[in-house]
Amino acid sequence: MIASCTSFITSVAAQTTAIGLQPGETDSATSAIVRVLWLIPAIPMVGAGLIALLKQPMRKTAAGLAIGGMFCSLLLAIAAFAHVLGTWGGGAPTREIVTFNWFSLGSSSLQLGWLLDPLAAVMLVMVTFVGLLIFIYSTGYMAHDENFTRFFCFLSLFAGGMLGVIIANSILLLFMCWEIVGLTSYLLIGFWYHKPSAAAAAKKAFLTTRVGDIFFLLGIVWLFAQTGTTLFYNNGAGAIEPASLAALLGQPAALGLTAATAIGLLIFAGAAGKSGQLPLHVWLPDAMEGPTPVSALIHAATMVAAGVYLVARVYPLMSAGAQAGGSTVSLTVVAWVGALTALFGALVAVAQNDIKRILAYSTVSQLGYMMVGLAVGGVAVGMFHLITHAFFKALLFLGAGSVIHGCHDEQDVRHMGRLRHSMPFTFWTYLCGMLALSGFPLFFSGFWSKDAILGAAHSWPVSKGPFVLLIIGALLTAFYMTRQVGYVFFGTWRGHGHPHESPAVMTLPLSILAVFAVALGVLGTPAWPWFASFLGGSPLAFDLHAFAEPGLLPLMGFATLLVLFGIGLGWWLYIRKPMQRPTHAPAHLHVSEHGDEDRDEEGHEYGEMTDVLESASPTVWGWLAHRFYFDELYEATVLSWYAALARLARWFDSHVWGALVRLVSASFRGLGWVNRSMDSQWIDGAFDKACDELVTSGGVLAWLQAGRTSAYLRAMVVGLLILVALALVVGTSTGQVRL
Amino acid sequence: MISGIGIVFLLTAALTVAGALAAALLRNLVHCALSLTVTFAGLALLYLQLDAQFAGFAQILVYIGAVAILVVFAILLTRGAGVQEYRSYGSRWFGSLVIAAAVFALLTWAVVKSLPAGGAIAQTPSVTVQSIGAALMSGYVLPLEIVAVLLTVALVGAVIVAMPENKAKAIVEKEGGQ
Amino acid sequence: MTPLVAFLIVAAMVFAIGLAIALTRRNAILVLIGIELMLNAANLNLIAFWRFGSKPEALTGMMFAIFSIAVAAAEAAVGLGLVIAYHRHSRTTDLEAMTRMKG
Amino acid sequence: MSFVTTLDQIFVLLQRWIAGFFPLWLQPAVGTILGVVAIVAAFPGIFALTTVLERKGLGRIQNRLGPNRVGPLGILQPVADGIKSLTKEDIVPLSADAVVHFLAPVVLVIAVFLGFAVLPIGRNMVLADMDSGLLFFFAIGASTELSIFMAGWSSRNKYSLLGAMRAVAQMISYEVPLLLSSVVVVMITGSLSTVKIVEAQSGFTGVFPHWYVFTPWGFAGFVLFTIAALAETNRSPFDLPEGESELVAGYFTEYSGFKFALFFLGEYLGMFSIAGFAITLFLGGWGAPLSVLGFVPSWAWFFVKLFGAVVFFIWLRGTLPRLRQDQLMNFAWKFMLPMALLNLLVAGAWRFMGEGWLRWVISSAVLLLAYVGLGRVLMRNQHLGARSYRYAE
Repeated sequence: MIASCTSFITSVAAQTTAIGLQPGETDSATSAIVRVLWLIPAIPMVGAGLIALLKQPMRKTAAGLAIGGMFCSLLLAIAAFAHVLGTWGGGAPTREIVTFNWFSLGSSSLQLGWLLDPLAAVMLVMVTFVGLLIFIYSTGYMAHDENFTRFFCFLSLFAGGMLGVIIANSILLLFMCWEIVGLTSYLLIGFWYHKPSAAAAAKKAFLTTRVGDIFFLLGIVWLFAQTGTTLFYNNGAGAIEPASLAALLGQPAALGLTAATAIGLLIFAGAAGKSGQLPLHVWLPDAMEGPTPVSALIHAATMVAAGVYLVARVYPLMSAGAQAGGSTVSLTVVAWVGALTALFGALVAVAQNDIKRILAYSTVSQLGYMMVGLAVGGVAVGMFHLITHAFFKALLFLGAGSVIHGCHDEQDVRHMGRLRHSMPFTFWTYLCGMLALSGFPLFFSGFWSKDAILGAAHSWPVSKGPFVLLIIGALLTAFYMTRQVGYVFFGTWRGHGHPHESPAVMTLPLSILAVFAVALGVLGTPAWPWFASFLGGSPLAFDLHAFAEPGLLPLMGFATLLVLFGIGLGWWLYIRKPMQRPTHAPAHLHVSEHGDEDRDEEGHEYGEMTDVLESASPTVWGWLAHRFYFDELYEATVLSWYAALARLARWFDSHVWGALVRLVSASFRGLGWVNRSMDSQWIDGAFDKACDELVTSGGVLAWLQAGRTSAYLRAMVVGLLILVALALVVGTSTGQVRL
Repeated sequence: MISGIGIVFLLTAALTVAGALAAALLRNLVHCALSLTVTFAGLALLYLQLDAQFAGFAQILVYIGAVAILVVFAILLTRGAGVQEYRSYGSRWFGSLVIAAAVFALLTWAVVKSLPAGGAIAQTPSVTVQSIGAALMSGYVLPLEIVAVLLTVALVGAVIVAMPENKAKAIVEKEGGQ
Repeated sequence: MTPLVAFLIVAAMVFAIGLAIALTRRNAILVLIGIELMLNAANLNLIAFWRFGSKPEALTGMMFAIFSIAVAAAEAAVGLGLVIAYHRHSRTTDLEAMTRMKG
Repeated sequence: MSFVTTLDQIFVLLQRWIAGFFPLWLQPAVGTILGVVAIVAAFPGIFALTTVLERKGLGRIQNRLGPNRVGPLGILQPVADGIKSLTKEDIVPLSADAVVHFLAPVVLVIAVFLGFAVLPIGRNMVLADMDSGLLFFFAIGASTELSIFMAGWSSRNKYSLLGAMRAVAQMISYEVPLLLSSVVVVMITGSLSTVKIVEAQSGFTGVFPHWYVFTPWGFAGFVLFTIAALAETNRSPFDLPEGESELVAGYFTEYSGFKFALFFLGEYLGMFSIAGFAITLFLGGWGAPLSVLGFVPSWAWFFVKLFGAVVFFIWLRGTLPRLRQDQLMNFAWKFMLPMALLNLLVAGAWRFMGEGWLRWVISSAVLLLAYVGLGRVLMRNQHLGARSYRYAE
């Protein structure tokens, strides 16, 4: 404790002597773009504030503000990106920071700040770009919602928070923006709060992420207590720079972990909560209750990536103390959790029927991939998959949205089909996304990013377990995506009315995203590892011999085979023979008379067509379809325990304390009686009266509880008096108090 | 034992204490409030003697100008103006007096024991209003903000509390409805 | 110049009287008055210590007093508001009668 | 020492000369006492003049002659009034709270007189140049409310009590904009000392003075300050507290004879002091209105301005009808307060926008827009026109 205090004080002193820069006057090293970097999150936030002031019917203004602000941020982000590109090639990642005093209490001052490095630059461009596209898409998708303006207000606020998370150079600032993001996610999931399911989902998301955030906060506080700074990088005085990392490694924490490991794990818990890792994934699928653009923006592209980004940001902390070729405890944990999540998500996704839920679970699984990539292959691997995934998953979600839009808000894949004719544009773009996600060889970004992860996992020294899990996950991914496409775009039309293609404002973003989903791959091929060397700041060279290195090509081939097998299996099961609407209608339903209006929200109207696998083995299917009964598990364990605890507390309160109170009151009543009998000799009406009051009030409750303020006051003062007198006397006698 | 007490000080101190005593002993509430203002004024004068001009005037402005008026209003609104407060010189009353006396004794004992009579006198500090303002805006800005928030909250809260229930409820519901 | 002790003793007197008011009087408003008096005594102490302190230019005590004046104002406002509300609710400002929290 | 400066400093020299007769250690005290005597002598004199001026002026406005019997043109009317009020019987109601009833006017007059201590009447002519003089003035002004309450409450008369309540409520409400509108000046000057404030306005560009009233925020502040001052002094149109038609004479209904005269005096002195502060804050204090008029002694300028202000007040009284209580409060809280706050912002912006015409345009535009907007909002459902009586029909 003392040590931490002293280290805190010294580091604070160091900070105050170090650059305490106002944003205005930074040192010459930081360039103009870095100094105005704060504008990138500020603009959308201000936009959100302005939109909040607008009236409901002012839709155009709202959309204009949101998109305009996002566009400005995009331009700034591109400028920042270009700036980083310009400084590339030093052999190490260039990092420019701006630090300013938030406030100072006495001598100590709390410093916040932002930074620009390749990692942040890439994320900035990705988030602003995808965000912009999704904003544009939303204008079409939400066109008929009467809370249009509110929607865009929340979206802008979210974008601001997310960008803040990206550029934050202080873990505290990051946490603030993190919470803004969480809040907006809550607001947007519950955007249609009149739907009870949506409201419940919003609550669930908020609370589940809270669980992670508490650990995160603990980590922050611990880190601050240990290093005395919340800044990541601060010219050597930062929290995750070698100096303080060494100190952290020196600090032993509980059960043989170093402080670094413990803090890393705490922070990872926060990340896991935000980006739906096992066991905190439960909120993510339910979050699909929100409007589809929200699912695309928040729960596929950006917010869930925030957790991954956080891990990448504190990577030095995570990997602190790793020997060459070795791993650290925290990284191992990350790897295993990620791998399990990846497999879990893929398994569950197989058995879902809601088009968005399938994508949601695929997101969960992909996030697992990213975590594994970070843990086993370093920042570049994980981040690369994050970027590519952001694009093609956004594409998939927007495509799904377009499908839902086209099928009159039908979300159940069993009630779709043959859409490739009615919505060809959506079909082709969706196909791009699907192939990218399932990692179709060579031409799709997903292939390269996922292959990098697999390769890294394969050569991971600690264990081959994650690799195996990921391999199975990859197979399943290809399979369930094919299954979904088969359900949605092939077979026969099993839905209502006539599906129609979506307006251009929705399809345009789709095409753009599709292009990126395909093209981004070239940035991360082993032969030309642009992304990795950009993040690493190392010079870039093109050589095909990279393929020749042992074990790479076989692995690629293996992965390719897996993918092809998965796709083939899916094709065999779901596309080969077109699926028909089941002819047998259950007794309680009559096909002909039922219109749209009287179907329950699941959309059951026909006898549910049983999935091929379901008929194959119902039990397994049941497990998958019920997501391994995770929700039920929590229902049975955490919640019920909590309720039991509450009941126990209530019982204790009413019986034990109540009994005590009654006891006291009885004793005081006796006392009062004694008093009275004594007073009856003396003629002291006031005292008598006091005793009367005492008795009566004692009858109601304990005399202490009589609620006579003056009595309380008197008792308080007497107690205080005695204490102070004691303190003075004892203190003076022992010389601790010098009077 | 204590040397060098100015006559002005004695007068103001007497005024202050007398006012306080009157507030304690008078039976008419309004008289109590008025004598309280005398105490406040006396304290302000003491501040002035301590070269704390700003604090002194702030004291007058806040206490005499606002708090005293508020108290008087409260007395009138609670029909307390004319009534002679019932008082029983009962055991509790004496007990309270004893307690207060004990507190006073303790404090005085500590003071007299701890401080050398006729303490070292610092030269008149050169504290201008500018310096106070600068301090408020630089070193003490966070407390200032917090106090500002506190005052706002207290203002709104007092209004809501003192408002007739149904009205307050209506307003709260209207706000909550948004 | 009057020594510090004198100021402190005056402050002690005011504090004790305020305490006596808060303890003996039964009218809630008067109790509030007593509390105000105690606060004022504390302020007097603060300013006296500031004046006689080693370096008055630091303004610490003065600031403390000013802030506590502000807080006292807020406290008075809320307290009196409560008294008025309670009086409206149950026609009394007698602390002895204010024994129920239930409305 | 030139003649002009001598004339300008005549009173200061006089004070020094008289004080010169006393031993050195007494001189400061004597100087102060002389200043006090001067003030106590001068302003009641002005008060006497003002009463006759007001009565005659109001008479003219109301198309009658006003006092014209005592002395030539009724000039000696105040003397007669004084004698009358001194010789009249001093009635104290039986049930009244005698002590408080007596203290009230005394406290009022003392408080009001204290206010003049920090008023710079001329160059080097201020009784106490305090570092926080403005704050002092407002603190004193705050304590006059108490005396009014004492008067109203102690008379045990419902009219008095109502009047006092009205007065206190009104004074508290208008004290806020009064303070805020003068804070603007403090912000720009960077000092609470009245002398410094006047000196800050003593410059000239060309022949025109640097009075604060000639800046956008200054003008707004001046208007706000004047309105609030009218309300603070319970002058018409804010004279509800003593609205004869409603509550006889408000809080001094039960006062007669000398005490009544004291209240009367206190009211007018309050008006003088607050007008003096309006002059000090916005109208350049004792500064000459044109640089070429610099030869006129400073105190003369001050009194000329004061006279102008008083005439203005009288004119208003003769012209404007009385407000209703709700109108009064709405005006204070919904118009004056926001405008004053906005004015603070504008002044701050002005301080940091640097020289140039731009800041003039911006600040004027902001204030004008706010004025129009607030006015419209307040007037939205105020159907002006023939007044409708809810109960008496």
